[in-house]
Amino acid sequence: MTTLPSVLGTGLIAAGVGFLAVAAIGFWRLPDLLSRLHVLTKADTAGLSLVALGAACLTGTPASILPLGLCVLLTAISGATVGHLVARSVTPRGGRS
Amino acid sequence: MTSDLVYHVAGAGLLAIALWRLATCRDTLRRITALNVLAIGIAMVLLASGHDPATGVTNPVPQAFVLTGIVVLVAVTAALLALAERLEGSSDE
Amino acid sequence: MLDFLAFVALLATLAALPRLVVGPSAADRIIAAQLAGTGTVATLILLGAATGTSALHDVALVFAALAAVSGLAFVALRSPRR
Amino acid sequence: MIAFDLALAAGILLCAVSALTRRDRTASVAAFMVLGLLVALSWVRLAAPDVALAEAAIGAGLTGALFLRAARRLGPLRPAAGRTLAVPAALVASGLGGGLAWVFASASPPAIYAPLVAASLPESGVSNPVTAVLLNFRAWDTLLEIAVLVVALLVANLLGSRRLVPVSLGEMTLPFARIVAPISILLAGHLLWQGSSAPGGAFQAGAVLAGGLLALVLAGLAPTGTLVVRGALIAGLSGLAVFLIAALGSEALTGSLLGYPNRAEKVWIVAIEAALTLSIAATLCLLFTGFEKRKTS
Repeated sequence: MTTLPSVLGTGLIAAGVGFLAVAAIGFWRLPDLLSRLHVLTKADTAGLSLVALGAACLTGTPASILPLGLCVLLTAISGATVGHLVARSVTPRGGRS
Repeated sequence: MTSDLVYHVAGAGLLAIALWRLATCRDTLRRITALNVLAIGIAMVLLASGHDPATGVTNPVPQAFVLTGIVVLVAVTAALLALAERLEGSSDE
Repeated sequence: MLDFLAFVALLATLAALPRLVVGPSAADRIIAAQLAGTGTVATLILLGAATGTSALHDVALVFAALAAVSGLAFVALRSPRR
Repeated sequence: MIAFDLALAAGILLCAVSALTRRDRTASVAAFMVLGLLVALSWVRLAAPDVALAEAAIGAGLTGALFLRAARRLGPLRPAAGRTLAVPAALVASGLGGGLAWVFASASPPAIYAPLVAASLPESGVSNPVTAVLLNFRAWDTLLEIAVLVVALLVANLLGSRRLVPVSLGEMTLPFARIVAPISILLAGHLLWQGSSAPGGAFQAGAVLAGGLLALVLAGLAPTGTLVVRGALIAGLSGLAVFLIAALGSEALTGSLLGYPNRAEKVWIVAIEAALTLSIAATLCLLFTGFEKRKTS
């Protein structure tokens, strides 16, 4: 049971969940919207990537690695796009130019 | 058994909250939201009662009902929202 | 162990709720919903790993693919020319 | 896992309460969106992955966008007058809820359907019991459900809901659209194809496809001209037409309505599901974007 991939996978998942928890705390503590956007685009993406990597280590079949990789890719892109658009929509100039 | 009970109670709670807000709210959008919450509560009670904790399998018939319900609900919600927007527009003019 | 980690991930998801309720601006609330979406994807992956059901990967994938739609809707409907 | 269930149930109830009591429209809509996420998790815990897929596709994409549009168009919440009914309504509602919880918790449900479905699964042509129920054993219900979708589409059309005029959101959305839209189309195809043997099927695939299209429309990258709207309307109506033709065809071939010919059940089911996927996607998209181009003041 305590083979290398399972230990590695659990460790990666624990690190990822830690990132998610830190992101949640940061989202609550950070003072304004633009700094809170960092949580969505960076800490959360890092946490999800680590979780997915760990889950891929645990299962280790190609059929599960593909959806996990796609999950990470899609959430990273969505987070970045939405973060950018929201930031642009709240800046005074409306982000034009 | 206990895990099912949690969802039974949660579904009944959703139902109660939604019914209460449906009865007391005058705002259209709030009422449509309450209708959606009501549907979620009913679906939760249905699925929790169809879940067999011994085998860990859920009865496919309520699953099919709930699935149908979700799709019908989103269509009805969209039609109701269109109606609400139209009413709002006509009362303002 | 994985059960516990899934529980922590769920708690991290729920931690977006207070910001959603009090968050001063509308954008804060939408970002909180986005954050909860990412947390849900992580929770689904962990539940799938804990119970060994690969069907959950599809659910997580659907969430990940459509995560941006509501955020996009918020920005697109807010922009001055609608 | 009982702690997980308790936390999830508490979160669901909290979300429902804040969705129904917050005075800020965006807060209410955002809480409802998170409610959809958490409810999908609870469907997973209740071993209903088919339902979770549909809830994920519709809750994550469509409902939030629909409510945001309505909140935008309806304006802020007006202060309501009169609270006289609040106490009796609360009493009646909590009585009903409590009674329901007690009845369902104390009654043991009769296990009639699950063994029946399991016993006749080989005859249905598919191995996913939910798809078998939806498109073979109770295909009538599904036919009527598609009719409800068509009625909703016609109601929205008659009301002349304003068409959404897309604005370009800038270059940052291009990589997003280039990656997300193709992946959601592939995902829809995957869900449609695996629906006969694993969780998935026409509704989930249609909702995912609609979400992907909606992302394109919102980013201002999809055409929304009059011709496109008409084409989508025809696509939305075609699902019911294909289903009806299949019903009549199976009546002519086997003598029973929607009783598919022996050993060709899977072909019939997958063909109907493919038509339904396109029609559901078109219907849901149209319900969001609206039909009529009217000057917005």
